[in-house]
Amino acid sequence: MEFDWSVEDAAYRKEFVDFLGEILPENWDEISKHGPGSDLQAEFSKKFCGKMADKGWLTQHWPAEYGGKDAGAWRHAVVGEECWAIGEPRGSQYMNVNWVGPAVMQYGTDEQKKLHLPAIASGNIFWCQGFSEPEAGSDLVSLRTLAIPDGDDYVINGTKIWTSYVQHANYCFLLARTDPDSKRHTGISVFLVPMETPGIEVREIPSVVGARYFHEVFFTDVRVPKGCMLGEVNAGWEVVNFALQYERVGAARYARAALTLDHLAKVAKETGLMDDPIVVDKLAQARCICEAARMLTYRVIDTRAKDAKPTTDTQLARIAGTRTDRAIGELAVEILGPDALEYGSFADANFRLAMTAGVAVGATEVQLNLVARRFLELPKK
Amino acid sequence: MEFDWSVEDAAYRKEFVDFLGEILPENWDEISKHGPGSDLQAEFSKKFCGKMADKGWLTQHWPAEYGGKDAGAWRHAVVGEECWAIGEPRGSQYMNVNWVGPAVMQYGTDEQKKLHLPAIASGNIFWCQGFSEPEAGSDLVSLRTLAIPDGDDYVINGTKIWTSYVQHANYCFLLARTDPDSKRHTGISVFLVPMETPGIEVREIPSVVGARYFHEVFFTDVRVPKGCMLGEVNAGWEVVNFALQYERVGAARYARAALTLDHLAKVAKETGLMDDPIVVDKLAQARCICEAARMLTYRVIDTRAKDAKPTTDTQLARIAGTRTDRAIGELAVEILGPDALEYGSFADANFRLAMTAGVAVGATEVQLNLVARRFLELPKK
Amino acid sequence: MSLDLTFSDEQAGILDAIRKFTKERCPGETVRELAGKFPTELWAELAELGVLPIATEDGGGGALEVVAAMEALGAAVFPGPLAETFLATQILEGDELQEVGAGESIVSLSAAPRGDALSLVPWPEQAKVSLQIDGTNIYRCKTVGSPEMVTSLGGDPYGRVKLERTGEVKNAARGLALFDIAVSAYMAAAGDDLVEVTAEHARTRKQFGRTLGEFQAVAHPLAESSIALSASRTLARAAACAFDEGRDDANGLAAGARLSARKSALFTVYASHQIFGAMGITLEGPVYHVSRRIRQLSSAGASVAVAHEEALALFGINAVSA
Amino acid sequence: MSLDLTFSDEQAGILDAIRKFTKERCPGETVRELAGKFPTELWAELAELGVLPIATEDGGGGALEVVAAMEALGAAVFPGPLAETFLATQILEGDELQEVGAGESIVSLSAAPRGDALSLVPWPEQAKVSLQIDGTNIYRCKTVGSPEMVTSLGGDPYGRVKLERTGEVKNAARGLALFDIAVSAYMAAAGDDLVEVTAEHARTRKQFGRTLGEFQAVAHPLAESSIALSASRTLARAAACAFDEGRDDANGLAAGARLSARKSALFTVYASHQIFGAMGITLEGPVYHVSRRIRQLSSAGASVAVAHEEALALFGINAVSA
Repeated sequence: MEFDWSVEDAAYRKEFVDFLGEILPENWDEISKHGPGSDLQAEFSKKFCGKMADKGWLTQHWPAEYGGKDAGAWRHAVVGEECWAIGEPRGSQYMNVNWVGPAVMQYGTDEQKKLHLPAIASGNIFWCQGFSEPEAGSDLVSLRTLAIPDGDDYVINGTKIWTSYVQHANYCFLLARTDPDSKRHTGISVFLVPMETPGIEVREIPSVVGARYFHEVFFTDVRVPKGCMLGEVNAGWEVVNFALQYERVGAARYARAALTLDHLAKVAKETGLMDDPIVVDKLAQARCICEAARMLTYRVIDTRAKDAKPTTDTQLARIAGTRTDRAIGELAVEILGPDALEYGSFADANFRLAMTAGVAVGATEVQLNLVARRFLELPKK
Repeated sequence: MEFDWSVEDAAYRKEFVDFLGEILPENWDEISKHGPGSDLQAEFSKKFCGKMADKGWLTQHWPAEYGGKDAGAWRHAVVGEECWAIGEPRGSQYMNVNWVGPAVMQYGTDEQKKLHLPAIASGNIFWCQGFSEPEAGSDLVSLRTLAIPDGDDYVINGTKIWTSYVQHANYCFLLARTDPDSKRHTGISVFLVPMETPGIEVREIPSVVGARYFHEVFFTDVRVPKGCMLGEVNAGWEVVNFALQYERVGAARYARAALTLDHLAKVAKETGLMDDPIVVDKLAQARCICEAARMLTYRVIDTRAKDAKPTTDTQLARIAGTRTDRAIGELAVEILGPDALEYGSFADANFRLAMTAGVAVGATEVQLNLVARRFLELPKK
Repeated sequence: MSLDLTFSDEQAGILDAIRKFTKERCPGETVRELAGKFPTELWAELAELGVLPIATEDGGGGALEVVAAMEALGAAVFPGPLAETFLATQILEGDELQEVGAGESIVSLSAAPRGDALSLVPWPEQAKVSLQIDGTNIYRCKTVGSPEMVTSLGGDPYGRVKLERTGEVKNAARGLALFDIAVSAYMAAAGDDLVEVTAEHARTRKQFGRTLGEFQAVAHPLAESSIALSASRTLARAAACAFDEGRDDANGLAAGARLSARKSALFTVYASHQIFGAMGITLEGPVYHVSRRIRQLSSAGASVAVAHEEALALFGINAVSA
Repeated sequence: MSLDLTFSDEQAGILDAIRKFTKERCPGETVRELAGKFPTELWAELAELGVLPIATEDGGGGALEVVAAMEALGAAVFPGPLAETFLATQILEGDELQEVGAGESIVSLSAAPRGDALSLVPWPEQAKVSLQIDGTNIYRCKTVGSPEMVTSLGGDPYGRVKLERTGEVKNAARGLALFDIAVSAYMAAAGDDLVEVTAEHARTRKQFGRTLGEFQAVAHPLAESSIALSASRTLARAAACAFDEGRDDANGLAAGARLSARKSALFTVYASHQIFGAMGITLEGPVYHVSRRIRQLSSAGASVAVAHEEALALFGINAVSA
């Protein structure tokens, strides 16, 4: 057992942090405040990812055969931690490199690989995901969007909701039912849909999470070639589960939380609040919650680094991340006092993050069910 | 709206507290530590209830026609608060006056009333309740104990578990299935069974709550006259629900919690801990939780004082009481420090109370289900 | 008869009248639309109803009437400096009091900033009376320079500005107690509104082939919320009784009520958002305008540390039961 | 390769060997029977296995080996002053160290009493080495007079007695860190045992016509427990790595691990008891001997306030990731 970064990874972290220092504009905090869906941040993240690609860093964790450097799961974690901590300058492209790419490697045809992998690796392209539907919520498998074969094409009709990053997306990783008579997780397929295809309309749903974060996406007789399907027909559930394994720990929430705690500790020291044992107490407790989440995430990375079969650790890490966001959101409000009343302030942003933490990527309840069933082997209703 | 005790009730409280001061022996804390199931406390509580009966206090909240004084729900609450706060010197007789008597008044025959009500009012008699069964837990309605009619008698066979106060009980308020083919809450009847009836055997289950607190009670061909049935045949579920309305707020847990908090605050002051803002914080928070539980209980009493229909307030009060015990158990351990490591110490006793708080009288989960269904009108599975 | 936890007919009448008023004039859409603005018309109408000065001699009521009003106003998430105004009616006199009671003078209450920082002040453009809380003291202030406007998370316009103290206020304790009582009643009622809206969603929404409310993970947090809120509401009423009777434990009870309401309402916010998921965090959705208000009020008034100290005075509450 | 969170073969070997040993020699009945007594035979056998001095030069291991051992011992709720002994091996020398490592000298570790009160001391009749924690200091003590015996809530014999300090211990920080690491690993493992026993109950017990584990109110707290315990276990391992490498953040991580394990294990105790109901609080039942031990250990070691201060040193942990 080892609990320290290798010399190489530590050196790389330094290099990467220096790179961030150079490339991030002075007003980065101001930009990132608007969220990764905003025009401002999208514009910057394209430039940023381009630079990362130039250095061969954007997809360094990918296998060499797909243009990566086989840099391994820990190296990828370094990038994830540093990026997420400061508000994800890669924008939505973290999805591309975390799970869209790997899913294409695993299930894609040669043609799909040739089309998508270099594009992702170039840092020049945006993806969005078309999973949730108005009538489905966390219950992905009750989706109703239909893709019906017609000649060499599929014709897609349906509505997706809560979709992020749509505005700038080139492609949508879309789930649709290819067997209209199927139920639950059978009869679903994955499509890699170019967003410029006619028939796709987008409506923004204004939300508290930032500009252009949520959208409804309407698919009306959207016609895509059969070659847009990823994986076998009706085998989409397997593909999406593969992808979600990577998505669920994709966000190094603990890293952002740790940075927030550092900031709070700094404020507490400056304002004399560190003399208050209650504040010391709460900072320490929050830190423990944060480090606990880090440990669980590291376990997932450890498993991945060893190419072992994924375990329920993925769910554990995800839930712990949620708890961390909540604890720190509350703490920020307490330590920052009246300043927390400002919309978009540091404390407020953390509070809103906390409010939404349990919601993204499968509600916490669903994750708890999975832990109960798979890990504790409790019966299903 | 009024939030103060009437002059009469306040005066009565003083009189009652003075009475407690006189009658409780020096070593009362030592006695009460062993719990109401112990020989020591049972012996004392018989004497104590006798004295209360002499003053006409034991059943003063009963209607005059049954030997009470129509003293009302608030007067009864005064007695309940003061008794529970110091460890219930009435012992198991609090059950008699809280709900066994009222159930007999509501559902009893003239003969049953004549037999049981004066006996209870005399303070000379103990009851135990035969509800839970080894295979049933909180799920009362899956009980299996059978009572089969045979001539003028019923013959009872089955096992009850977790029964308290059995050792000294004269009667058992017993639930048994009178229709062997019935399911769930139908086909159940209530029997008032003299404990001296042949065929009843008792085994103590040693527990952390105190001596002789839990027992298994085995009924083997126990023959009781049909006149022992309370209420109609197969209508026992109505009777027991009536009784539980009174049982569920019977224990003024907040009163004991308030006393514990007073004690903790005293210790904190003496040891200089009050200078620690964390302690002030936690004491204040615990106090708020405790007062919240008191409010919910007062709402139940208010409803009862006005002879209004019982509401889900009963469940709310019960759950809040549980939360109070837990918060205070934790706090006691923290404030009393190393002393909390002694078994049976003040802090330890509170911790054990906390551990068991959610268990008694229908697990918290069941109560939450009831609130969700009856009050929030959420659907049942 | 000892305690009586039901409103008098008159108090119930206030509750009903304001409920009728808010139902007609202040539905959810209105609250959402008013974000960022002072609710000029609604405020005038509320003043017309005689609600604002209700806890003064002329108003003919006391804290219980304030609670009755705030239970109705909180359920509607009614905007504006409500608790602040009730506070002001306890510490102002003469014409100033008249104007505040008539809704013509707006009250702004802010917390003392740390060190030399600017104050974050609500309604900087509307307020005629500017008050600052520091510990358990209240100071009258005047604004120096013009405020830099920011959006508050509750949606109300706030400004960062330098406040200069012009004098300390007498009766601060009584003002703060009424503030605590008023804000508790409001938060508990707004929390109840969240529970009701969320329960309705849970009763109808299907997920995983079942109605959402069937899941204990949904039903139990909602049940816990309603238990906690119910206790907080009763505590606010109890504190109001103590306030009206001028009892010693009024301040402790008021602080306890606020701590309790704050905790229950925030618990409810989390529970509701967890159940509503993404829908909850849309600006047009059914709950965000409620939860943002709760979140803002949870930071209002004297600091939580002060409230804890006050609530410790509750150790005198056994006076109630002795 | 960067971090590696799997035990080495040797560490895994220790875990397995002790698991085999405890399975045979220390089942639940034995633990229940031993309540109130010193586990003389088991202690000797454990010493025989070479576990006690494992984190010394002669023992050939370090904190990671202690963690491997404690994960097995905690899962069996193995009795005796385990973490105390590991602590002692960091601060004793020569013959004293030899004797403690050989299981011949028993260590008693107690907290400094408040004011002039007597100390509450474990194993007062067996202990040859008596240590007292005060803040982050450790003092060697001798007993004055004979102890008044009391039952501890963990079941171990305790005595109230006057302790006289005979000298301060060097290396206290390292001793306390190893104590924290050891006790965290033990508590997390004991918690896991509770989860396993409770999950087995939930998998089989029928109630309300369904299997208990089908209820989210049962399944979710258990899932939360296992998540929290899993994190605590990993934190204890991480702290052990830092300890063995002599890193600066070892003490902070150790304190963090203990705070985390304490919280997770106590959460699990409540969850388990809630699910087991009355059965959980019987002396002969399947969980009380576990929960009482967790409860006792949760109060062991330096005070929680001290641990909080130490854990704040974790603000240096970014060194790990920088």
